[in-house]
Amino acid sequence: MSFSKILIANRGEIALRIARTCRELGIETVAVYSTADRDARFVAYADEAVHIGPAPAKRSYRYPPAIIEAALRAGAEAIHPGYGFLSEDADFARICTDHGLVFIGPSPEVMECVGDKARVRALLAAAGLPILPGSDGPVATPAEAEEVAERIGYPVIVKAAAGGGGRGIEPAGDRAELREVYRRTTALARQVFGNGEVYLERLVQAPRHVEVQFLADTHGTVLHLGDRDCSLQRRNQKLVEEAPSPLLPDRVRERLGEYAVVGARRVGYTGAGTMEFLLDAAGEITFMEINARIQVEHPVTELLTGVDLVREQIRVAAGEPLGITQDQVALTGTAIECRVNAEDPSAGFRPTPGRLTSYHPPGGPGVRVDSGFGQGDVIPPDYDSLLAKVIVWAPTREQAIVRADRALAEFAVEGPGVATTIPLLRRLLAQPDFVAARHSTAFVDALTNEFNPMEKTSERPADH
Amino acid sequence: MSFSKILIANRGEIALRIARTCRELGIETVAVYSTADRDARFVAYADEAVHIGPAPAKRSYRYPPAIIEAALRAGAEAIHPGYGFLSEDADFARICTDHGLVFIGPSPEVMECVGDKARVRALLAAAGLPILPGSDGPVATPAEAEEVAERIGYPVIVKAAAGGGGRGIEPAGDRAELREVYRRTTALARQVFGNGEVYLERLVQAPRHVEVQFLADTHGTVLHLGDRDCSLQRRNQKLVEEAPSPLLPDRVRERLGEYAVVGARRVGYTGAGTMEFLLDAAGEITFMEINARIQVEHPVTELLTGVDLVREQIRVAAGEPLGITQDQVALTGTAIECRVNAEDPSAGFRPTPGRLTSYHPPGGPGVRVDSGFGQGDVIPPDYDSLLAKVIVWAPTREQAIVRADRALAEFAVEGPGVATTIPLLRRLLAQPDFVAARHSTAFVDALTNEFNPMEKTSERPADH
Amino acid sequence: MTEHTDERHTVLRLLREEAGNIVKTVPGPLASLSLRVGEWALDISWAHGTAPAAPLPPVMATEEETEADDTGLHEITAPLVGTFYVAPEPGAPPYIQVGEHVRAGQTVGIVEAMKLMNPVKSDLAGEVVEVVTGDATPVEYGQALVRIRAEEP
Amino acid sequence: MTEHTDERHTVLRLLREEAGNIVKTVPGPLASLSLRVGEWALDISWAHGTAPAAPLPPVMATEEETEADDTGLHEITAPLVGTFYVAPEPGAPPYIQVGEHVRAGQTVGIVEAMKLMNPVKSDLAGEVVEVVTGDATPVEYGQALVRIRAEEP
Repeated sequence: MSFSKILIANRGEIALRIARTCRELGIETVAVYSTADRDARFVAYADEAVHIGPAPAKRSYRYPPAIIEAALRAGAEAIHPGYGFLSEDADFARICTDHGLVFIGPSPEVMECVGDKARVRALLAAAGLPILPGSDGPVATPAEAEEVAERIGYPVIVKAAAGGGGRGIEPAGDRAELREVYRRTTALARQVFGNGEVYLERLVQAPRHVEVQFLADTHGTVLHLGDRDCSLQRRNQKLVEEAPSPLLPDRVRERLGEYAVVGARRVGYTGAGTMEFLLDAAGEITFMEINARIQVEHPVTELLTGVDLVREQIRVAAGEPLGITQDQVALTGTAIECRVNAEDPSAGFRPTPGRLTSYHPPGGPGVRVDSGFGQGDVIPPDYDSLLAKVIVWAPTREQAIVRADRALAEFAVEGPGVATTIPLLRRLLAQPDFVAARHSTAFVDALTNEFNPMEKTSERPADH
Repeated sequence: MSFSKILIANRGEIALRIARTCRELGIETVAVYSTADRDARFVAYADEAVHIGPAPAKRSYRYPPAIIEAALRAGAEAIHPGYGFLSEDADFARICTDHGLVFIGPSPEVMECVGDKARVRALLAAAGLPILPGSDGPVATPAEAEEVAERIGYPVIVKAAAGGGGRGIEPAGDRAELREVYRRTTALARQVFGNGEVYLERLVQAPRHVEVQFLADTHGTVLHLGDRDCSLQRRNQKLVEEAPSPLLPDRVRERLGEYAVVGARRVGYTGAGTMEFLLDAAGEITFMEINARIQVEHPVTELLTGVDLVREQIRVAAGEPLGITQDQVALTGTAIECRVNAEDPSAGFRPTPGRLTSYHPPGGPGVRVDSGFGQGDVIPPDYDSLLAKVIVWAPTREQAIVRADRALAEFAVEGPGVATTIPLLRRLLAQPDFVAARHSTAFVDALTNEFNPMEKTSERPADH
Repeated sequence: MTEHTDERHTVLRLLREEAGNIVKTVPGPLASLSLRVGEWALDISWAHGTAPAAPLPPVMATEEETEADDTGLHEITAPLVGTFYVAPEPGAPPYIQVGEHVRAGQTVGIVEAMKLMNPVKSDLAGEVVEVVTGDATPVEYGQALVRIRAEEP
Repeated sequence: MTEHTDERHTVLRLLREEAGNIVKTVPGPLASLSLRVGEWALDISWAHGTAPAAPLPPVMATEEETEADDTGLHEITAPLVGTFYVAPEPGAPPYIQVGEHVRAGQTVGIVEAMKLMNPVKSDLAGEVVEVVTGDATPVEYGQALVRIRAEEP
């Protein structure tokens, strides 16, 4: 069984990227759009499009009834949620099933399991994955939190069980601070995620963010597609991602792959997923969380492996076996993704929506561009500020870095009031610490003189 | 020794493509341009630019004094000729050397040798490469031509020894026709190539065009980078190229690679070159010629191998050893290049120069675009009509074909009076004979109702 | 680029039309006129310092006509994606009839989405001119359902 | 760069067309009209304070103005890339002097390229106004070398 029509419940570059694979698979696409995206390219690209609501996402892209109705009337058989919005909403996945629509992602049960960070942490610890010292599951009271903190030692980090994208996580240096942080995080978690549960872990100072891409089908095949390093972050928002993670010893790399497969099996995962790890200064790796969605940075894995991850997601959702085996997964060269956001780094990364009077993407050897925009398009102020992803491949990391810089230098984006992160990205690529791969997740914040890397920034959209 | 500044003696997409690699290598670039290309992107892209002459190529891009002067005053150490123009002009290469400039390509002697088709044919026959029955070297008189034709049997093909790009080659079915063809070809050869020598070969009906990319450095290393199939041609002008050549038995593929290495060594080749073969209906391969330049279709090899051919050309010219060894050359998946020309297939492929009011190149997984144009640019009427090369990669040929079609469908090019070959290319990709790889070099002409595939078309630029 | 040009066209047309309107509305013959919208400006001065109040050329007239279609008319649109029903249940009389008067807040139909019936209310008082969308028709967000002529206050 | 040129064309065309529209649209004979879009401006004033019925081609006018500074002046440019010399050899008197009269076909200098001396000849008769490029200076194709005021025929 395969699909003949898929509704894409997302917008911008990822909606377009999903539609591209659908077109190659001969599957019709249905776009859904808010009033703000009326003229967007992903809308024109789809075979059909349904206007589902006004600009605010909670009344359009995050509003299940509108999307389900659109899918039913268009006769779509499946819904691809992309990243963000409803992509990790188990209830939405259930609603899809209730209406005879295939949700392209893991089962609602698995989504709930991996969505509860405290629970999946305990589960995978039991499965033999290394985790940081911390609470066994959620901590119910400030007193319990302090108790745990005394046991594992300060500084600790308080995390919302239902949190994500770097939101609802905050460090605490001592008992007094912990009481305050516990209160704040619990409140935020209740407010933002509708679930106040938090858990504690020992804080790792300036870790590296390493993640493993994995695929699992409904026939028992689970395989990993290598690791990615996403340590170049600003306030937990990824700016640059690369694969493979530089300076990672082969034995560690292999171990990470095994952990991903073991973990995916343990939770009964199907589809494409990512397992996040922290790598501390001593080279110790610990499991962080599982992301049950296609990620913004998935193209670096695609360039390294030649595997179309969205294609495999769709195959798996259609009940087909994966198109590849583990020994067919070859990792060659280095791939780097640079996120070009319509933001002004010189003004606190304020989003700069507006019309693109000039847009000329880079090209030539080893360059891939994923974008939802073109010349004359308007970047609406209502959503995240991702303008384009410039992804490059080269035989070596050194060449990949110069190629990324070459591509960014070629990228011509202009518009009244529109600023981009291109200059910042080029500056980052030129940093000796990055070139030598000595950078940690604290690097960018230190560079941009923001000394609180763990600080949550409620004005920023959650990362994907 | 490496270069710090290179002059690029070409225009359009190849000038830009060469400049991209130079930028990645940290080498400064000098562009030269005619009045017609004053506002071209390759000019703006270079670190320096020199206005060398008026629109006509013979007074600008084909005019050695202007280019040498530009190189000397800019302090360039080397000249990259790209393809076409002066790229296969041994005299120009000599002039470069005389002025202390490194010509990025083989030595003048080698260029002269491979430029004389009759001579290199005899040379490589002696080296054990299979060639078609024909004359031993040039035929001096109509009588000698008829003598040879009687021996090898009709139909025969008459070729200008100094010919290239499908020009100065014409078939003859019988004695009477041969006399006429001999006269015509000799005259054309004298007029166009300044050398009236012609030679004879047996005509192969509807062959496939297969070529092998090879690299040779000045330290004795010679290696091949697999084959390309360029059988989709219109009147000897390539439209679509792919790698590897489909349906080629492995043993034949290996043999082709060996021939390329043997041949390159035999003529003392250095740099990047291509060896062309004909594959007849019976699967027999015969050597045709050596092209001593980077070719338009080189990106398909780059996508298949991950090797930057321009980078290697520059390394070799700088006296460095090749950056790779034969066993490091891995050929994965399938790559297809589609040449998007500003031509109107419905009007006899008349070039359609003009301003591009809209230009939005394709993107996403597995798509590379090499172009010298963008929105607002003007395609001048003075040169070949190549607008952009859309090159795709996919794990299988089947996927590569749908991806190429997907990419072409995304490619938005508009301008008053501007037509492109995009619709034709999509039609070709959909042909069952192409999908099944049953097509020969006669396929397109048959399709476009042109029943004389060998007919020379003097209004068309020579192919590269 | 094209959108950009369009934008310029619109602003320029605005200036032009406005100039025309001013000549029409401002009493007395004009000697000169100066219009400025941010970086956009139009300055005109008349020969013999006289601008006769003349009828506006067809170009603008047509534009006014096209807008004239729904002068005084108000559209009630679909609040969400779903199926539009004119009556509470099959066979029941429709919520409203053409020509009928509706109060602000009065239900004029329902849009059903995922088995949920969402009443569509008129946001002003007036007379029903047209029920644009038929019964049991799938509608998108913002799609016109009912046209109402607003009451003169 | 190219968009820039394109941009210029677009805006100028826009202004020209708009001027035409205004003349047709705004009632009464115009004495002058001034249109401004950011840094782009178009100013027209009519003789006898009367705008003709048909739209003017102001862009042409503007372009002529920009070229006006070298009205009557003719430029002799470099026929190829090379080095410009004002005299046949070092120390020798220059081919021409400012103020001097030259015949059509008279040599005014040489451009040396690859050791070849290419004489640069004046293509018309006139008076030498300026030798723009200094002796032994590298020149590009089309670069101005000498300015001549053409003789009145």
